[in-house]
Amino acid sequence: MKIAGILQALLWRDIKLAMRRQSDVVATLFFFVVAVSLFPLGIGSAPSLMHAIGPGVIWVAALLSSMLSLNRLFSSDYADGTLEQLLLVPMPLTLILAIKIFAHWIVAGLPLVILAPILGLQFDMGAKDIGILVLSLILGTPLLSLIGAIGAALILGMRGGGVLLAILVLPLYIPVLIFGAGAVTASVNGISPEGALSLIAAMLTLGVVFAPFAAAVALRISLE
Amino acid sequence: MHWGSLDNFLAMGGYGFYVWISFGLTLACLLFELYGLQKRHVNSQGDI
Amino acid sequence: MLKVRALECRRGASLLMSDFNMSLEAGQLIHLQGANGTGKTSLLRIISGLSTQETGKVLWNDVDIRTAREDYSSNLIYIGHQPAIKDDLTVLENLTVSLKLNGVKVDIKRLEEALEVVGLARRKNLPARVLSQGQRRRLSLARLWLDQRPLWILDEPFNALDVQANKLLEERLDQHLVSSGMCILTSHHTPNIDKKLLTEVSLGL
Amino acid sequence: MNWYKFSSPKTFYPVAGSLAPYFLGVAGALLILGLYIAFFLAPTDFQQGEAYRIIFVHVPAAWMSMFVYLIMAGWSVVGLSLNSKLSYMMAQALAPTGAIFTFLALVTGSLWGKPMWGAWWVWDARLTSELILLFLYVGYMALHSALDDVRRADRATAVFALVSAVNVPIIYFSVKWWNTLHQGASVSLTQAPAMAKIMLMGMLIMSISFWMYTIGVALLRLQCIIAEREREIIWMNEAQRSE
Repeated sequence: MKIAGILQALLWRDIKLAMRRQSDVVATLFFFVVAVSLFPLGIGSAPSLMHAIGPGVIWVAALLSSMLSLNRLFSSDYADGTLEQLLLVPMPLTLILAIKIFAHWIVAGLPLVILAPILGLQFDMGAKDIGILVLSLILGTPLLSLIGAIGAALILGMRGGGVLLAILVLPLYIPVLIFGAGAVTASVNGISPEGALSLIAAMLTLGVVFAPFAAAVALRISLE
Repeated sequence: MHWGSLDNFLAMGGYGFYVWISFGLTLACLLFELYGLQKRHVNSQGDI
Repeated sequence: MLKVRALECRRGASLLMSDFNMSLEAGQLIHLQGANGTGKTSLLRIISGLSTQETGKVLWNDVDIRTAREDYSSNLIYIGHQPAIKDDLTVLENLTVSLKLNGVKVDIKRLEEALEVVGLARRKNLPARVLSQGQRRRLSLARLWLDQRPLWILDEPFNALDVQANKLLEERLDQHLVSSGMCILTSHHTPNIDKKLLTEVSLGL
Repeated sequence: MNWYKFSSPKTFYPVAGSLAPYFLGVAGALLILGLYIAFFLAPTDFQQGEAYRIIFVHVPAAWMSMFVYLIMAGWSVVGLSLNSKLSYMMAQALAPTGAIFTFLALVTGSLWGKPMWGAWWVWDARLTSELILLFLYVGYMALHSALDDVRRADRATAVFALVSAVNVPIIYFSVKWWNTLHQGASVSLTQAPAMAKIMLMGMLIMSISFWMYTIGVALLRLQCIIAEREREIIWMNEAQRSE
């Protein structure tokens, strides 16, 4: 199958490139841990407080670290001309970007999900709540990569694009944050997190269908 | 006309400060936008 | 056959060309000439489908390339200013990936032969970041020996190449044209190939 | 009559100029009428006293802020699908006015909140959504001004307007959900007064006035944008000729 071969080659390439630049991945993870650890230092560490802020803090930090890694999604391919070549691959750009976004999630989103339980322990979460935290991140972080890809495509090649990217993308992240952190908060307070989780799942479905297409449109505009 | 006097009208039942700032700011913003556009208009016409 | 009809192209507010016409037939090479800023690269990008023109059409076998993008892309090799090489991959990996992404079956023996031709065989397992400018250019051109496609669009392919590599590329161009391929390229010097196959086109208003 | 002709910026320029004063005139007249209703015909609210009169600017401004964003998205769709420059310019011309209305909705909301809630800012669902909407407006305008190439700026902001407009209802819904989860402010500006007919009337008239104002101002700004872009082209051509 020709299409599958092309997509597989792209996925392999992006993951391999990330593995050869492990420092980037590690730095993002470290930022995640540091950012989360700052909150108790700034607010105080009474157990009731930890329960109240834990889900929100972990989610906000996940959101920010996922955003920090967005710049890598297209900018290095843009700088060395490989992005042009990707546009000329005989295949819909939407599909190509879907793979690139998936690869980005594997190297930038998945590590956050894996690390989250340890941070959950810091905030004195129970096993069930940590489970919900991981589940909400599994559903939510791909959405962050999907929405972020549109922003990253829009600001491609721009001087000082990083700040602009934050302004564009963070407001669009808000529903993900609300339902993601909301699910965990509900679980911590003994309410069923099912509603919030299914809403994130619904948004994720929408995102998977539409975001790669929007990113492809944006990318073509930016590369003219 | 239930205000009776100008003082009563301005006082707005004790909420004068909030009410008048709301309306005043709204008008000021709209007029300022018009003024700014007028200036931009003159600039965009000049020195071609 | 490639046709460009009544093309108008702008960069920002400035007009680069208007009512530009051109056609390219099998076995023909077009050498685009023009001073800096006359829109050579812009034209190549439009022809390859990377940019959109203001008005006018680019036709491949009488079909607008916008409506048959994928079919057109699979007939085309575009090599731009930047060599499209990932510093963190090895020479061999770079070549493999670029072929696989274009749906070409990778035969490792042929790959090594091509690297031999462009003089990179001994460096095949080195990361691309250690290559010089000229070697990078050779690596990106290596695709021309491995991927059979009728239309080549090359932006300054001779840049950074030494005399020997220059000759090598000219020979490859000759072969390509003789086997009824097409090519459009920009270059500071006129490529030294059979004059019957070569057409000069000058840009600039 | 050939309407298609008006989709070219050059021919639309004089049309915009001659229409704008009428819209602004109607806006002014309706504003006076609306203010008269707001201050002299509408009765005092027994619960909130006179402070509720802020509603007559707050609610129309909040409505406008949302409408204008949707209309910007609409023009963006037209622009992207027909590739018409005028549509992009229209979206660009609306953005600052929409942002001003969002800002006004926020400020008047918090001016109402201070005496009612005892705090300048409460994380009420409506105010929070307006705040996020303001971020979106700022993002839209920042993106346009950061891109030097007008063509790219037009089309990139159109994509952003579209993507974010799809998000606006989701944001609004999520903020409402969040508000109930965290037991936010119980009194909200709009639900408090038992809506008398005359109040609705006043709000409606103020809204129409804001609408007319928005159209008039957008037309004027459109003229500025057309003239500025035209001038840049003339400059470029002169520079090319003198080379």
